[in-house]
Amino acid sequence: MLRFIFRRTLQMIPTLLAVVLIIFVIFSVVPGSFISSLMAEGRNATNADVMAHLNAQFGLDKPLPVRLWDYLWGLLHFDLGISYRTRSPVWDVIEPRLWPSIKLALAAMGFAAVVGIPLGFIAALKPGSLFDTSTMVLAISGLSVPEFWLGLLLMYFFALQLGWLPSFGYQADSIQHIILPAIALGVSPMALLARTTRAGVLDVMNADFVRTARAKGLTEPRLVRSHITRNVLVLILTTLGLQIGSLMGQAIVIEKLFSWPGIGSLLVDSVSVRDIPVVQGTVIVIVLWFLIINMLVDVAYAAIDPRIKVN
Amino acid sequence: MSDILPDPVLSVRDLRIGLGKQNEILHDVSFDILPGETYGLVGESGSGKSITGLSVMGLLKRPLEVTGGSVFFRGQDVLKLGSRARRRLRGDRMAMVFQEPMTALNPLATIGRQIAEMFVIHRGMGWSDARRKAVEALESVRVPSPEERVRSYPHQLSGGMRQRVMVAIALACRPDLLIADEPTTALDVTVQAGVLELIAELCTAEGTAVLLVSHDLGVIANMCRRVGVMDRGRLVEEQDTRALFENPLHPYTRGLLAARPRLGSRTLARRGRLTELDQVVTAEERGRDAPTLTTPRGFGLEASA
Amino acid sequence: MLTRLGLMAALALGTATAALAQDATPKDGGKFVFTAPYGGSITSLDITATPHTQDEIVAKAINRSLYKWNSESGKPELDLAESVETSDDGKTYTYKLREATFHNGDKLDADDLIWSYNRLADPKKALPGAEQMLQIAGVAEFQAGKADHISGLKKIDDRTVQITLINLADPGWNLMSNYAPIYSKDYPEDQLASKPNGLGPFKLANYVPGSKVELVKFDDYYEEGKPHLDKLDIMLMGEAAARDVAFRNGEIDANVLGPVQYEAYGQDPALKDHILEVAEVYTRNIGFNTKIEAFKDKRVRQAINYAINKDLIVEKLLKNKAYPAVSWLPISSPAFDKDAKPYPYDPEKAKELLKEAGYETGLKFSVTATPNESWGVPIVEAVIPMLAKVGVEVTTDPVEGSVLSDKILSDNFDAYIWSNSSGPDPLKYLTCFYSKTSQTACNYVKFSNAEFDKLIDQAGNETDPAKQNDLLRQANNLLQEEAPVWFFNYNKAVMAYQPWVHGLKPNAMELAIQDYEDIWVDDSAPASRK
Amino acid sequence: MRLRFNLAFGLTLVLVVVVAAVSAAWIAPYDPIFDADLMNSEMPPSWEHLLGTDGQGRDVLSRVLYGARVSLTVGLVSQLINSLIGTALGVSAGYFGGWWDDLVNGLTNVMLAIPSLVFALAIMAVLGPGLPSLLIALGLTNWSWTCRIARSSTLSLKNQGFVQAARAAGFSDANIMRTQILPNILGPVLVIATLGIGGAVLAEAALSFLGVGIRPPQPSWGNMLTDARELIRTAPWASVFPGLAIFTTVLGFNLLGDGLRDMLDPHMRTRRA
Repeated sequence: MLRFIFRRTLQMIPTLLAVVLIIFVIFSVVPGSFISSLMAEGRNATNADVMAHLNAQFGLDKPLPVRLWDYLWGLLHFDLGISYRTRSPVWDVIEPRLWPSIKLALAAMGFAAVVGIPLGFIAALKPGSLFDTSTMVLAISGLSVPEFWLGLLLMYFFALQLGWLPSFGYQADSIQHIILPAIALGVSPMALLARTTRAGVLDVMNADFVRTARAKGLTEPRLVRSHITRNVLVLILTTLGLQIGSLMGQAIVIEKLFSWPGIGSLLVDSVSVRDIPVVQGTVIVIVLWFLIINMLVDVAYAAIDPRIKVN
Repeated sequence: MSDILPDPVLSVRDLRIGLGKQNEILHDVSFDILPGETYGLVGESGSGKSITGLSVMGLLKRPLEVTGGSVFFRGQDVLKLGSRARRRLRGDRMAMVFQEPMTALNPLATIGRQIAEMFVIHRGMGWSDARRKAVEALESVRVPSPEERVRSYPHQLSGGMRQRVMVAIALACRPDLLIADEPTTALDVTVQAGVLELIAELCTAEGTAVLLVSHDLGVIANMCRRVGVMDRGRLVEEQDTRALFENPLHPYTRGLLAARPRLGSRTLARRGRLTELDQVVTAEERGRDAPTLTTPRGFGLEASA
Repeated sequence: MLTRLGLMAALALGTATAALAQDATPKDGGKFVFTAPYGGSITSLDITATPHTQDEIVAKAINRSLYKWNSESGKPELDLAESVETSDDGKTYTYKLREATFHNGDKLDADDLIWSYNRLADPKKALPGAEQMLQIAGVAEFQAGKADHISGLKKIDDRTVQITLINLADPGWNLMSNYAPIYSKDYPEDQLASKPNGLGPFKLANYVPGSKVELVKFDDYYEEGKPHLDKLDIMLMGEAAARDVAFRNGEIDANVLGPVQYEAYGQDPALKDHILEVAEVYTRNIGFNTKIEAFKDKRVRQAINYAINKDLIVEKLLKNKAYPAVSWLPISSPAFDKDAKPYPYDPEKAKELLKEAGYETGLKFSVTATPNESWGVPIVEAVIPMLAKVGVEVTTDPVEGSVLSDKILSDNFDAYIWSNSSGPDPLKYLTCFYSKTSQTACNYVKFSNAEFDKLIDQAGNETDPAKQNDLLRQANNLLQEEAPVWFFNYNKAVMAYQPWVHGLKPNAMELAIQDYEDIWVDDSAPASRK
Repeated sequence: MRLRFNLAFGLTLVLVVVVAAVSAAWIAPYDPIFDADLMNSEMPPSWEHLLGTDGQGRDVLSRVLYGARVSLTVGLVSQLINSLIGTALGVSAGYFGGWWDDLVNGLTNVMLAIPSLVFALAIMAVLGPGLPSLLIALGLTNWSWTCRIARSSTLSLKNQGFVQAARAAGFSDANIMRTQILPNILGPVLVIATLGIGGAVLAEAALSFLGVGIRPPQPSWGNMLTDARELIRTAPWASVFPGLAIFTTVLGFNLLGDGLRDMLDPHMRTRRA
């Protein structure tokens, strides 16, 4: 198992390298610069000398290949560079955003799983029923709403009209604050999970071994518990993993809307002021999260499914 | 006649199965199986023999449903039982072995657990006791080194081994009736005989009646004492095995026998299903609403040997 | 028209339209939850490292500068100095510093000031605040590397410091800047961004990057009896719709309003009595790049000013959260001409002018614009059909803020729409249209007019404020006539606040910059604010 | 039952949107850009303006109709690009194998790892807002699933009799890929593309929210929604209708894609029968 994890970790390196390269190239041709963003408000004209000094300080006067080399060399030493904007190490900028982001991703996924999986399960137990049809129409609808629109509606309804929940913000120890953004972010994975679960349960329910289990005289609860659940889990694990893995990147819009101090909003802010080292850093974090989650999913597969060998 | 015969274990009376209420696909099927008897149901694929077996077990899946008739098991009409009582019978008093050993076992559970489950459900044993019984059950179906095998997963076993495991599960609680639905069809020829012998031997030893569903006349001839021939949802003929082979009464049966491959091309017979009977028997001959042609049970058990 | 003139007169005094009830004596204690509305995060807690208003909102609570902006009088006044003496030539100022304590317990002394200003001007550090140091003698040499410190800063004794300037302008305008605060020389520099140490009324308690800054009262703050508040939370919220919900929900105590909310709050009886308005010193405009042939012609530039119904745009899109612009200088500017009238909406006149200039048809240009609702793409969208009616085809070039300034500074645009500082110091901001001012400084449209230059030269050498203002007024009117830009509006900043909040000031420089030490909450505040 | 419903309902919704987009110029009562009457901005729905007017005084109905063009163009073209890239890479990788396969696989993994919204945001930052940029940004960032499916299908098809036979008969590789393999993977690719169209329409809205979408004043549902989000209390119609339009369209394509999948997947079909 450890060897598997080690190997998978090594396999991440080329992917990460490619990501770094792509982002580096894209943002080396992007119009606008951090220096120009200093003046974006149109209020404080910045001294030309200051700008030149800044350029030199960030090494922006060096040719592109040199900058790339410097960056990669730094990465090799786990150094993400210095943020243009805050002039502190990129990691110091990213680190405080990490936990809120993970929390939001997990909360959204928790919501998606707790609602989506049972919905899909129940729908599949009576395929074609009213419940099934309405659940599935609801699921497809959930996949069809623009996220920020949904977030805004939730905000107006639950925070303002009903006054049940705070509308924005982050509180380290507050569950209330995470509810609305988690729901807004979780609706689409919830819908996906409901559909995948339903399809998975139908698949398993129609499997021969379930007929065998019935022929053995199992009660329905025992049948579901000891034969269906695990097999369905195997089928939805991929969806589950892919969703958790990509949630950190998908959260951009919701994080911005709800003033959530996560990686996504940091990314958007950094793009808009052209704080390229932070952009690089956040993308690396987002991609790493995806890769690590996927590795964990594979490990989980190996743990659940004896047919899969990790080595 | 029934007064000189023992009470049947299973008595199917005018069983009708439909796709919903309208489309009847099984028409008034009736037959009896005596204790310890091996009864064969033969016919083309789609003739309704498998769903007959499933309906006895109560495993018909929507939209299939029983629309009429009765199924007496040990004198009791199981169709009138509640689902709870019916479930209690399943696995305990009547058991089933399916065609596809590759998929009939839960891929994520050890076979030991899957066998042990029978003792837990029906005998109320703890898991550790049940597991010990599972080793015995595996041993009885002649799976080598059963202590190790109980820890194996289905994918680690060959098809023949898996079917032996299925037999072990089915016979774990010593049922009164075993329904074997094409138990060897998916197996290699070389292991077919072994599995069939195993079923015959264990059932004879315990006095278990067997309903053997097969399209393979060879298997039927070797295993069964009495045979029912099904065609398009009807039981067209029922005779003792020897009588059937010697003197088929129904044109369809004659066609079936005629379509049987000649000696020496047995491998082909296994592959090619009996699907082109229309060329041998005309639709007219096969008839529509005729009653089952039947001869009374003969005595003596030589046919089952 | 009459009412508007009356309104303007009131505004010319530099006061707000909404009177704040300052009836009771301030009450100590409690908590105020403020918002920093210009984005979802701040750059740094070290204000010297950033030029953004968003950061200034936080820095105002933590730091103090030598001067401060008095929003009531509209002038800079001494803050960290008790007194100042000016030399006879008007270029040397001697300050007697106050007794003040930094958050870490250090006492303010002359060395702190000298160290802070040297640091700001240090070219190796490349700090935006260097801009504010340029007036001090010796900074140029220091920045060029010819000196290792600023020669114009001299310590007389621990509490006395002497600053020599290169010109006669009041140094208060530069040294009041919140971007040029006084730091403690003994405090480790690398801590400034995470654990700021200032002289301000509040000290940092907790910072959640991308979310909020929590501050607590600094007990040793130098002003007696201030601050009133025990706690100050600043929420970082860029999304206006979200701020609106939060304010109505009572989660934040003050909300800088956009046009839509300005209208809605004004109509809401529960909210309309607690709105603070001020004419800010920003002029929104569409600048015409004179590298485009047509824009070299004054008639074309005037025609565009005639062709756009700016009153309607201000009314409908900005919901009257702005004052239609006359010329460059804002209403509150001392050089603003109260008799000048803005370009009227006159499409016929515009057509005529365009015909004269030879652009009856075929004039086509794009406007580079950010998404800003008050001076961005939505305004251009409204302009497009209006200009289409006089035969001018306009397209949008939507960009982010950093790209807008980049394009303008690199002369890569036809026209832009922007919001630029135009006060409070009229000379400084009119100099932006001086022909020798470079495009990268602030003459973005490369305006060049000999007559205008002459007026600015004269004003620069004039020491009598009244005469100087008169010259600047003439320059400003000339600018209107020349129309180097489409004069759109002067911002009206609006802030809504909860009824229990007192002490907010109508700051014309930037309404979101408040003197936190004067804010207090009364007994009607909910429990969460006590 | 569900199969028919999905397919029929989805197809109906999509057709409605297509018709709206194609005939926008004829059925829209006003010009979506130039008929802006600021005097009558934020007017509620009336006979004159069936869906009301927006903050700029433009007819919401006309803009929703014209917006359908943009949204459909974005959805269809970007998915077409994605499908072409994904199919070309997937089929060639599966067919030729070797280093090319490794390379494509690696690239696919990279594309999967970078969230497409992040990638699209970066591309939009480079190209600037506008329809062409949007088509490129969304067209280059969402082909990994198509590629995976195409590759795995090709791998299994490659060893089947008819492909082997074609190879034995001396057909060229290109010919085999075109005539033998492509027709067999068109189904799944079509399903992914259909579902992807809905995703692209949503992505357009998200990018608009982040400030990089269609170049105003051209109407797109995303920027209509974004522009009107603050009017949600005072002029809800200005955001509700473009929101509904997005919802309807995406729902339509999702249902259609679902229906197509059920229809094309023989495994599912037999189970339902």
